[in-house]
Amino acid sequence: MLYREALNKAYDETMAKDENIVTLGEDVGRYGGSYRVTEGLYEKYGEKRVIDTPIAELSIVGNAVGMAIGGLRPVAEIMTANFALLAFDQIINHMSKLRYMSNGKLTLPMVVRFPQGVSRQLAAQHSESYEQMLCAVPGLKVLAASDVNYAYHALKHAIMSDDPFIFIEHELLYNKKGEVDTSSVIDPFKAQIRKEGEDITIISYLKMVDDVMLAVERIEKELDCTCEVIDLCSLNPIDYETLQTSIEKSSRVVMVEEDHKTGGFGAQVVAWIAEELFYALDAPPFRIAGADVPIPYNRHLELLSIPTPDSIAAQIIEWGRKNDV
Amino acid sequence: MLYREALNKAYDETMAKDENIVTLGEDVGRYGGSYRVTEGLYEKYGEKRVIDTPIAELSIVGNAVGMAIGGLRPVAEIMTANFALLAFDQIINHMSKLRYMSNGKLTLPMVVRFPQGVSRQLAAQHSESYEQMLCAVPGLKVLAASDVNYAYHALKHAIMSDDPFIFIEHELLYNKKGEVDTSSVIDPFKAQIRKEGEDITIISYLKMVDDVMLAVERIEKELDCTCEVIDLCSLNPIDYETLQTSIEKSSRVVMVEEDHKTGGFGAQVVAWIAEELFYALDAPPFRIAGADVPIPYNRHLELLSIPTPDSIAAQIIEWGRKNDV
Amino acid sequence: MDKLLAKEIYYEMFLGRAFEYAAKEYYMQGNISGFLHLDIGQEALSVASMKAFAKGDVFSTYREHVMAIARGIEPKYVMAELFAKADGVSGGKGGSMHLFDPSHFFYGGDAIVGGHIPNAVGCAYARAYQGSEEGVMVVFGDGATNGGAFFESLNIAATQKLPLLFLCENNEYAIGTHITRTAPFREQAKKAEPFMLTMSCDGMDAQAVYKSVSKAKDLIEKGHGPVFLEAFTCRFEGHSMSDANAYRSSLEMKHCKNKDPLPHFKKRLQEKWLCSEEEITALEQKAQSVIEEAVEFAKNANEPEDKALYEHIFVEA
Amino acid sequence: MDKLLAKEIYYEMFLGRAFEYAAKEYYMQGNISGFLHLDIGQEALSVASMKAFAKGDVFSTYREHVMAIARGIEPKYVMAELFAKADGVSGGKGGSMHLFDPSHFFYGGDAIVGGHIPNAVGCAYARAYQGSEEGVMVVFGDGATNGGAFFESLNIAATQKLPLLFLCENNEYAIGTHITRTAPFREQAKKAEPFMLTMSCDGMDAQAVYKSVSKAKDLIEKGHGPVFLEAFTCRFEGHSMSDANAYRSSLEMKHCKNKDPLPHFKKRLQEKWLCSEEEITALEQKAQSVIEEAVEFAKNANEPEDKALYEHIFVEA
Ligand SMILES: Cc1ncc(C[n+]2csc(CCOP(=O)(O)OP(=O)(O)O)c2C)c(N)n1
Ligand SMILES: Cc1ncc(C[n+]2csc(CCOP(=O)(O)OP(=O)(O)O)c2C)c(N)n1
Ligand SMILES: [Mg+2]
Ligand SMILES: [Mg+2]
Repeated sequence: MLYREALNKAYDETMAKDENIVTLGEDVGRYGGSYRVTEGLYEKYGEKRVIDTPIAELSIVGNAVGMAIGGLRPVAEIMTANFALLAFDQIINHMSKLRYMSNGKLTLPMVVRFPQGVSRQLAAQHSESYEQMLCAVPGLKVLAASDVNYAYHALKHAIMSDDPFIFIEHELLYNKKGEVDTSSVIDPFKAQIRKEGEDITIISYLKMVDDVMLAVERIEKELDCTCEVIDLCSLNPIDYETLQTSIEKSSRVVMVEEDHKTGGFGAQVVAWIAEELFYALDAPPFRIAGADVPIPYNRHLELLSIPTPDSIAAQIIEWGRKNDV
Repeated sequence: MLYREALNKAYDETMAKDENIVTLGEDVGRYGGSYRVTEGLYEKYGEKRVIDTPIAELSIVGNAVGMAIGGLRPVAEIMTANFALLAFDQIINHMSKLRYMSNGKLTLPMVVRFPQGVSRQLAAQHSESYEQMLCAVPGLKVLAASDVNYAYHALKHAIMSDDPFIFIEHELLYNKKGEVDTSSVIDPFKAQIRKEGEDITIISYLKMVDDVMLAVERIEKELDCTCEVIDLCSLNPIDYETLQTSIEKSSRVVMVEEDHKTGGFGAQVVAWIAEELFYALDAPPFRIAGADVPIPYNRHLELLSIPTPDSIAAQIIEWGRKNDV
Repeated sequence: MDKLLAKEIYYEMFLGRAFEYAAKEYYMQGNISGFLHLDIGQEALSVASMKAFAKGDVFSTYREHVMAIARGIEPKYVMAELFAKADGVSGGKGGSMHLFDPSHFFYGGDAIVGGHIPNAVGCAYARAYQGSEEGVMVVFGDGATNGGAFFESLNIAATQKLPLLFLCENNEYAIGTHITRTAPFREQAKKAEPFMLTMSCDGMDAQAVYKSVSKAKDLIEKGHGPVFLEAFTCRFEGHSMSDANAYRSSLEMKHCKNKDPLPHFKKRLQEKWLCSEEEITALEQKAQSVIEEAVEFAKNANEPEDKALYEHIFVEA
Repeated sequence: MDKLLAKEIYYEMFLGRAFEYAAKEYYMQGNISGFLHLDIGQEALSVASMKAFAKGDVFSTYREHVMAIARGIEPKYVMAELFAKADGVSGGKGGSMHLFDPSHFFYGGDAIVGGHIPNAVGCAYARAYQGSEEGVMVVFGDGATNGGAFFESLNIAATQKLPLLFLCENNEYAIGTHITRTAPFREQAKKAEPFMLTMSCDGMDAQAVYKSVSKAKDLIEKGHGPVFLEAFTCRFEGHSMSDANAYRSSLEMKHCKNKDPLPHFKKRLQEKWLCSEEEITALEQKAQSVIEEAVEFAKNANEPEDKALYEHIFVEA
């Protein structure tokens, strides 16, 4: 099954069970969704539940908030993360705060989904990552789906939960293949160990997890060590426990993320580690992240602006040599 | 002179010299500005240069971008940081990227000013801080004015620069008193050492600098040490050099900020320190920040949600004892 | 409108004004803080619209005390909220600008100008989807009609033919800036004309407001699609307690106060519904004592506990 | 419109289409990537509007290759941009959606639907402030008229009486969604009616576009305030190269292509301006060879150097 099909399955199964669940967004209905995530839902659930909206992101999220207040369980799709900026007022001033400001009288069971990240030459207005901003907002739960099974389970969880969720996808993952295990549910807030190892803990999420996995063999060979690769999965809350266990074992940590390094999401993870696990570390923590530039159109520059399996391997090897791994 | 008067003086002196400078925002004209920063400018420079806008923050910034393209030097005021969320598309997709996307063909000499932070019981939709988000955006320079002299010089610099600036003020600082030294200019990108010391480097910015200064005596007495207090002033770029010199001397660092701890701006500073100055540290770095909650209206809860001189002192003393300061 | 209702409306306008004066007093004494936006002068609009729209959901702004009370939320819980007490409608965490009570279908206090309008659109969508008999009313000021959120909402509500009543309180000012400086005309209903039926009424006249809102409610609930109603009104105080109101001349203020809805409606009570001076005095006294009790309640109510800081962010841990 | 201009318009429409077909070809061959939005079918609108608005500033969208060329930017620099080369108008860093050339007063390619409209408003403000004789034109699709940025701009431009021409390219679609599903009517000019003079024209007819844009330009520059012009048009391809165009029936496409502006205008060239077959063929051949040269140029142009990654973020270090 493809990642986008797993998401579609999560929609389908939840919508079949609960008719309060509706979805809304640009081209999600008749068109089937620009990344085909909502394909077939319009035909199956009708235009009242699969709602084609105007190009009005503020309203997409703002209406979803109102639907949730009115008793529905909306799932909003924003076509690309950059456009979500138009809805930041609704996400941050309303979606994340109404429950608290009302002292729990309002409940907002809703999800805002969007793809993000550097795809292929979509340039600066279509290539960004905003988890660093959204994870700084109390009142939102933020999940980032890096594989097929997680995508399915986590989206289902988010749709069925009574809390407001941001659900981040990556544009390059939609056609990723994998199995969905429906025999058991998973805890979407738990980080997943993608590969066990002893000497370096590599933390990542979303598409970068795949790139790290592609880099690991070379790193292990060149540094003669083993790496533990952790997929954070939930970006807020962060499963610090899993990180701690791994870092206490390895004593060394690398954080790999795609977004710009300055102010990036990884800073929060590294800051926490520096504060809480300082005495467990044998080497300085190390962040590998995107360059502090808007994303350029040219493919070569674009690839220079973000981590790649090669650059991840090269940087970790260099860092490892410098720090006696 | 008051902080707001220093800002007003920066406006006045630059506007008198260059008629391309215009300012726009809600109530900035006839009304004189909701925090009186633009007082008197309307009378002096007229309604074409001091422009009362509708309540349309997206347009305030979006129009400023267009004015800058058209050859003016706009200074936009957003009444309160929370409302700037409505302009995040313009700030992030346009203001920060147009120069880069046009390969330098467009120049955007513009400033977006706003007050932020916890004032007094203004509740969740009027009390936030967004430097953590704006400093994650390549293409913006971000200054935070914590005192009168800096406010004057830094705003003048931002207005006269050809680059796009975010200029952050704090609602509780507008009536702060101080002297403006017009005999020399200052480099707005340089961090300022507010107090020298040997044993602990305390980094802060904006209003928290004052709160740290109020806490320092108690900390020094109880821990029998001296503290160096650094005001970052420029949040992007960060003057890492000044931080490094201080931390290499003190070997211990505390970061104090008002915004929510998770994903807060301080994470970037602490992550950088952990990566670059790891071997210089004798104790884990320590962040003191706001709670991860929307800001409540009740005064007691509100004060519990942010650092205060007392809580700063108490936390640093506790951390110091635990880490053998 | 029968006598009973007329008396009720007068009572609630009087109650609302007494509430606002009390709020002002306790703001000055320091029991209330933050931004406090008084509704004085606009009570006809706030009360009569709520009476006409007695059922259905209401989304309002930061200037919502009187509406909240007219909706049926007891004044003491509103006052306790202003006093930041745990017994306030929002547990002391929302304050004056954030009064919420879903049990009264009141999702009051949004403090982002125009920000609640898309929420009301979404709620109207939910009501249509659920086949509810009631519609939704969203209240906002003239200043909000210049923002993108408002326009997107007109367009979506019209496209989807939602049961939504847009009620614009046109008091001609957004803080200190007059509407004619930020919009090309005085009547903001014009902006809605391409999208839906528009109506207007004298917002200082409770009867006119009641009639117009009733008619509009009927239309939206009979499947006519959204309706825009503009009510012209006037606030007597500054924008909030932080505003000195210096931008309005004493002449303008005099003109404004001549339209005071309370004496106006009181006169009608006497002339049209033949209320006696005693009946009216009884109402006024009752209102006064309700507000006094509300203040007492608020003063004596409990402060939130420290742990409230971390409560009610999420449903699930 | 005289014969010279008519020939020029035909030439540029033909040039534009040849450019787009070449872009399509090299996209399929992998030389061009990202989102590529072709203007095929809409050339009359793109070319004639630029000819009529020859001076003044133009702000456009991501579907702007033909406009950029008609504005006077040489096709080779546009093609080189699509090929992501250093010699492209935006140094290879912008790509198809981000063509900028201030020397031609073209601030083309914004890829946030509606996001450039407030920028155009600001620029019009600057021009009015500077006492410029030229106004500003902002081009956007029907889909953009549902967004808040558009409405805020109508309101501000009207309030400030700015020299701004709103040109709406109504091709009835926003990607795969028909305008009637997201707005309550087909004619988006209705939304502007409360604010300003509105006009409409057949966007498939270069002469009609030229006439309407000229008239609107004249009005805005004579102090009449902003004008809204809606041009009805039709795109022949999918929304971008990533869109299979499956939502339009072959009948709809046939109807659409029957309005092809090129043969239509060619016929008029022959009938009204008595152009000979040879004259026309010469224009077409010239256009073809310009595009061939543009492709050659783009192929052979230099890649940006690595250091370009960090260049032109700021003016000051
Ligand atoms: C998005 C946003 N921008 C600015 C403000 C600051 N502000 C609060 S009320 C107000 C004026 C609103 O005027 P209007 O809508 O006419 O309502 P009124 O207060 O007159 O009832 C402004 C500018 C805000 N709260 N939200
Ligand atoms: C704010 C925003 N939302 C969504 C998109 C994705 N998107 C790109 S073009 C488009 C359709 C635009 O339609 P229209 O304005 O009619 O222009 P057309 O492409 O038909 O010329 C959409 C939804 C975007 N680029 N920006
Ligand atoms: Mg008003
Ligand atoms: Mg279109």
